[in-house]
Amino acid sequence: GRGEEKTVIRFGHFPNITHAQGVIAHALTRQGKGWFEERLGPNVEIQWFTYNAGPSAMEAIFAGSLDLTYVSQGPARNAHFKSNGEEIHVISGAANAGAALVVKADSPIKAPSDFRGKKIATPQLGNTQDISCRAWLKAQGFNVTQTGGDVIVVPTNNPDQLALFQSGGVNAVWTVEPWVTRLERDAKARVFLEDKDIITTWLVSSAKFLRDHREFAKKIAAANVELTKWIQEHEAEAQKLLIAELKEETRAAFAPNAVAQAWKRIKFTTEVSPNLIAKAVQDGKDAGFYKGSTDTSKLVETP
Amino acid sequence: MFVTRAIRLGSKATSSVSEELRVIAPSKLAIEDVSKSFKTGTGVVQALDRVSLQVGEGEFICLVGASGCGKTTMLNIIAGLEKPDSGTVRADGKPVTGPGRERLVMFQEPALFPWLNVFGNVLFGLKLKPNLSKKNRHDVAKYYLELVGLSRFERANIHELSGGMKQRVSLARALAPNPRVLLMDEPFAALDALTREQLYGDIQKIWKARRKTIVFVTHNVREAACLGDRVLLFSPHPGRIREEFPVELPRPRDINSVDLAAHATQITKALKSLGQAEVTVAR
Amino acid sequence: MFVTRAIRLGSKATSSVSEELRVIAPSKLAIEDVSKSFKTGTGVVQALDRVSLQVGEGEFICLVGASGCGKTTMLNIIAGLEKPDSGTVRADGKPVTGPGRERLVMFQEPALFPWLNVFGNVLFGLKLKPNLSKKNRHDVAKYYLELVGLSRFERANIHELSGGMKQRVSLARALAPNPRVLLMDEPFAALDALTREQLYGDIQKIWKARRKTIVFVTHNVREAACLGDRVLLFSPHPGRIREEFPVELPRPRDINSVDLAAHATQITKALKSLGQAEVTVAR
Amino acid sequence: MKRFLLAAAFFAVLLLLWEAAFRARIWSPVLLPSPWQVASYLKNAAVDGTLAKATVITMRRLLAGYLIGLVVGLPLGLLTARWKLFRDTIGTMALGLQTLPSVCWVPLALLWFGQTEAAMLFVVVMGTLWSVVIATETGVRNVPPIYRRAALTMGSKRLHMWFKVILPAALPFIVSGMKQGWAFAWRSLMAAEIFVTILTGFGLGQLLHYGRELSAMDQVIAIMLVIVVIGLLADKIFFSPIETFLHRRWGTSQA
Amino acid sequence: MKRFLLAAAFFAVLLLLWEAAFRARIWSPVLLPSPWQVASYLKNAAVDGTLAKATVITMRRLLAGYLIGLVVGLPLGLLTARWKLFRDTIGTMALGLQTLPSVCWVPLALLWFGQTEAAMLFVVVMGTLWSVVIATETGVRNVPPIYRRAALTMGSKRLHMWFKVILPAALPFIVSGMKQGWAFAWRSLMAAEIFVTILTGFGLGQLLHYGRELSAMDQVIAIMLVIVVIGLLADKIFFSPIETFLHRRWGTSQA
Ligand SMILES: Nc1ncnc2c1ncn2[C@@H]1O[C@H](COP(=O)(O)OP(=O)(O)OP(=O)(O)O)[C@@H](O)[C@H]1O
Ligand SMILES: Nc1ncnc2c1ncn2[C@@H]1O[C@H](COP(=O)(O)OP(=O)(O)OP(=O)(O)O)[C@@H](O)[C@H]1O
Ligand SMILES: [Mg+2]
Ligand SMILES: [Mg+2]
Repeated sequence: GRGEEKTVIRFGHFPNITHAQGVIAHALTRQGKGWFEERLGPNVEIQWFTYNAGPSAMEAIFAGSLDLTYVSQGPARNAHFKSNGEEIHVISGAANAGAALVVKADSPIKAPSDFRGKKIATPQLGNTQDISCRAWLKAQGFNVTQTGGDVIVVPTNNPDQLALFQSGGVNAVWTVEPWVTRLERDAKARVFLEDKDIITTWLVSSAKFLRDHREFAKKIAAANVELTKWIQEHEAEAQKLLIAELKEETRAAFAPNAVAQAWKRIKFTTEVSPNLIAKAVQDGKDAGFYKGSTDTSKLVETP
Repeated sequence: MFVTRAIRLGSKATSSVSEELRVIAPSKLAIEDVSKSFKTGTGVVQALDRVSLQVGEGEFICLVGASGCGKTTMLNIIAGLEKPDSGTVRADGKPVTGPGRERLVMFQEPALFPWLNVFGNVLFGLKLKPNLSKKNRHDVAKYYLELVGLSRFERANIHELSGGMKQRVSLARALAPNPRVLLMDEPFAALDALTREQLYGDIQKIWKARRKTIVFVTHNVREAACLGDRVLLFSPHPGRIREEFPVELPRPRDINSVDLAAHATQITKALKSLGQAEVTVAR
Repeated sequence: MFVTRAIRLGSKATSSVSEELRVIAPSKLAIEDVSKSFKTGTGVVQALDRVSLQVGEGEFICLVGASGCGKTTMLNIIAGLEKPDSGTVRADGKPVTGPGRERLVMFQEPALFPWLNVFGNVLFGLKLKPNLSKKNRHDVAKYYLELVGLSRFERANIHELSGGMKQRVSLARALAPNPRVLLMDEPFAALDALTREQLYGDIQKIWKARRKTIVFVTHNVREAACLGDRVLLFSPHPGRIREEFPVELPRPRDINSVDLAAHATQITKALKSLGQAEVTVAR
Repeated sequence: MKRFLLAAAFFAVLLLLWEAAFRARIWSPVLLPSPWQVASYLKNAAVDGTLAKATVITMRRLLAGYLIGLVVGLPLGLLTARWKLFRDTIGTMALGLQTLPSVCWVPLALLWFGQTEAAMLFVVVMGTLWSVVIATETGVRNVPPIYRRAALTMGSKRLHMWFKVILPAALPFIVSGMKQGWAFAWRSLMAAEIFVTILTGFGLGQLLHYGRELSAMDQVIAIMLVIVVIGLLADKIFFSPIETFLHRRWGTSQA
Repeated sequence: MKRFLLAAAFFAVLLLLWEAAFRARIWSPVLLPSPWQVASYLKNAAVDGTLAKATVITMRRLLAGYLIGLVVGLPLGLLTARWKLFRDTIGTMALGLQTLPSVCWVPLALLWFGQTEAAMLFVVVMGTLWSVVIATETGVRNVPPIYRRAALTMGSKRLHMWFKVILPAALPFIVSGMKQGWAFAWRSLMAAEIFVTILTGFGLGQLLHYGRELSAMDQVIAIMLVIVVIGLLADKIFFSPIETFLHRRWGTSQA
């Protein structure tokens, strides 16, 4: 047939180091050697969309204008719950860890108990790091409410954390890469605690795509596994591609050693651990963020 | 018609002919039993109280009366700009339902459009007449601007005109589209005697040549006597037509003629006797 | 003063006394060699050309002239609302640098404030006078509203008034603050004969009792002769004072008196001889 | 009465269309919940007090920010209209700054005020102020000069002139500008509530934002409705009476 | 000339204060870069074409959205001013919807238009339209009735009346509304560029957003400056001449 028989697959990701697979695959597509394209055959075209944040990508999936996307765990899970497990599924893992709690290098905070009466910034109320932070504080025996308690958790947008951290408006920050590295480099922060047992990014697909193009979905999940492996094996090359692509997408320069520094804290993996999902959901429930259904049985659907 | 007293002046012969004509010719405007009141913060103002008036085709009617007695309201109702509370207004036998080109009003304030220059203002009404070429329109506009002595100010903005000049532009704008019925509200109030006198002549010429029907409000009794076939006296609170003076002098009339002065004196006297009661109330 | 011809009327005796007075009393207003031109889209209009004029304390001056000859411009310059291109204006010997309460203008258009009602408008100027209690102010405002026959419309909004009523409110507003110098631009143009006549009397009374200095623009020559100590004739293009007529009739003057009519006829004649040239140019 | 019925019918039809769109399942029910779902969210939120609390908090911020915007903006607008120097400086700044999205002010607000209500107010004020300045300036510059002249010869000067003549004469413009300023204030506040997180209370902006974060469109649409209704109420309670008064005084709006 | 110098001096002082604040190191240089850093970002971005491309893309969207807003909003405003039925329905909707933040329109835009330029335009139009409608309505309702009456008796009707009388008479208001609409359009577009992801082009909104996300304050401030300058240019090129013309015709603004 003619060109119009090409299947267009719309793929999303954020211009962020924790979405390295997406960024790198996008870079390769841009170079004409698309990672997914090569594995899906000649009749497939991939369009890449870069989202500013999870909810935008989820809206796009609901609106039917996006098929697959790399996305942080929180928005994907929320979207899944909200659609009663009917519209969005995780088809593969992408990255774990990468989050940390940092304090000033010269901070008197040495032990968890020193956080009493202090202010900790998290990126956003109810997001992954916010929930982790609250769960951790509770585990340390603190009483934390949404607007106060023994330790005050102040949700603060990532870009604004730096200013507040520097000016002493907050004493500590619980956030995710690349901001952990930024805080270390620009605001003399020291990592107090690294949050390693946490899902950061995964690859989700719309239910419709899974239904209509099961074969493609399968190949994509497999390709993602391969890509992740390739990234693990070619760190330097991957980082170079990442930096170039991020520059292309955000018009901002990334320092290579900053990327390298952040990279170390992220664990690129395609495994999706049910335990981690259950833990995240339970923490969220404990912190009072989930009210409706939290059935995770259909969340992961490996094609 | 609500007339308490009618005084006839001028030669008997002319009088009976025009009397005849008026009976034969159908009324161009027929106002019957029209009342109009306004609600304001302070109370109700009865601007017109059961006013009736017939105006024949080609007649020139002048309305005279105290300030605030309802003359402008009367014109607005004839024009269809305002609805009477009761009574009917007919033009050419058909009830007036709204304003239109057939009955053009020249308002008491100049009401010129500030977004157009002088020429644009005069052209405005002309553009609404079909069957006029662009050149024709421009010629007509220029003609009337010359008539009112403002050719030099064709391109001026409205706010650059003096009070009298604004009124003259307004006059040109009203005359240019050549309406069948013209309702004029003190069109010469802001003009000096000399300009007025020229315009008396011009208006009479235009009126005669085009057989216009004109209802003309003025405070100048002499002016009324000079221009009108009939002069109607309004009295205020409530606004009513109280007297009617046919003026049967030959045309064109000279504002300074002695005959005319006699008429004017008559009318003024009537006006005063009417007004006296008013004044005692007002003060 | 740029005067080509001066005609003296009235009794010699009165004439010389007022002549004397005028020399002794310092000029309240001294306009010297004032010129003013406006640039418009079409070209330059010379509104005033080297006009000079002395107005004594307590004098009543009337300005008469064709439409667009610069009368309003003259008042504006005296008021300090506009700067002359050249020449000087002094009031009480001091150069006029801007407008102020001392020289109140009653504009040609009513210029009432639509955000105030009738009473509020009259009160406006009064509120700017210090040393007046609230009660005093209200009494004064009420007095002047009654003077112009509008007590009933105290609470009315401006847009609810007829043309003449607006002008009367404007008059009340101008009189109420009792300014030393009053510059009036056709204050009676929209009023009927009867109302005018009453106001002629009132204005003269107020003027005399308070020794006001009044510069008064009008198109009505009779009105000028009735009110003015002097009547000045303006001619247009460029605006100049061409003639001056002292009117030395005893006061209070009756607008209908024969003496006054004679003066008016004189002035009209002069106006016409002036205007004739104009007209041929204009048409 | 007929007017009311017609308008009610119009909005009823809109509601029916919405329900029909939902039933037809053209779009994902997550993105387009049914009116009933939205109503039930509203009911629950009303019952548990979330809505009332958020509305009160937001309204407090909104009114404070808006009033500051007016109180600072009106005089600035007057100055700008009056003196060339101000027009060239503040006026120019206003023209440039009014197009800046609210988020631009967030870093500055945090730097200066930290995570406080003041920071939020700052963002709202910056979002409102410039438009009020510009509207006031435009209004003043469109005042027919005759009013000023008349007042001048009656001895009105400086402050009296501004407050008794220029301002009232420019009121129709200024009220129109205030209405737009109100919309600017709302939109800025919504941005501020999202970007400036503070602990003193959850407003409608946060509810809207978290609704979106959680893909809870019923919540998003419910909050949108609340915002719309507040906008209408503000008009009915505040702007409409002023406008009616002005129209009655000026004799306009008989069209 | 003196005017220009004074204004220049004012802005120079602002610049010096900024430099002084930078030198004093009150705030981290990451948060408050020096004017030179911003200038150098601007230079680089200008040289490598980023800036020009982003500006062109943003301006195209802005103009398209703004024009659609005007073209749709003006007639709607006229209808609203003229007929009670429209006032009760569309007018009421406009009052309610104008306060909604742009982000509310994003899901709807995606639903209806997918991830296309049209979706972005939709968000911009929704952010602009209602304010234009309201400004037009206010303008029309404030037209002194005498103009309409005069035109009526000269036979002006319907469309002629609207286009030759009501619209020009309301122009001072409408232009003021258009200026505010322009600001709304900018702010909506900035939001739209962040929230609506499409393939075609990278605008100033994205530059601003990513600059902020990456704490590249030099980029953020540089883009803010570009937005401010574009705002000023738009005024100089488009609004100012119209206003000057109106003032000359109407004889206003001699204050
Ligand atoms: N729109 C209105 N609202 C309220 N009252 C009005 C309105 N128009 C006119 N009036 C009142 O109706 C009466 C008659 O007004 P009208 O304008 O007809 O008088 P007029 O005879 O034209 O007076 P003038 O010679 O002063 O122009 C006045 O008392 C006036 O106050
Ligand atoms: N602001 C202005 N801009 C341009 N030209 C003006 C302005 N004001 C007045 N003029 C011109 O100056 C001349 C004199 O105007 P002015 O208003 O003084 O006349 P006037 O004697 O008061 O006439 P009228 O009796 O008609 O009121 C006119 O030709 C007018 O066009
Ligand atoms: Mg009248
Ligand atoms: Mg004049």
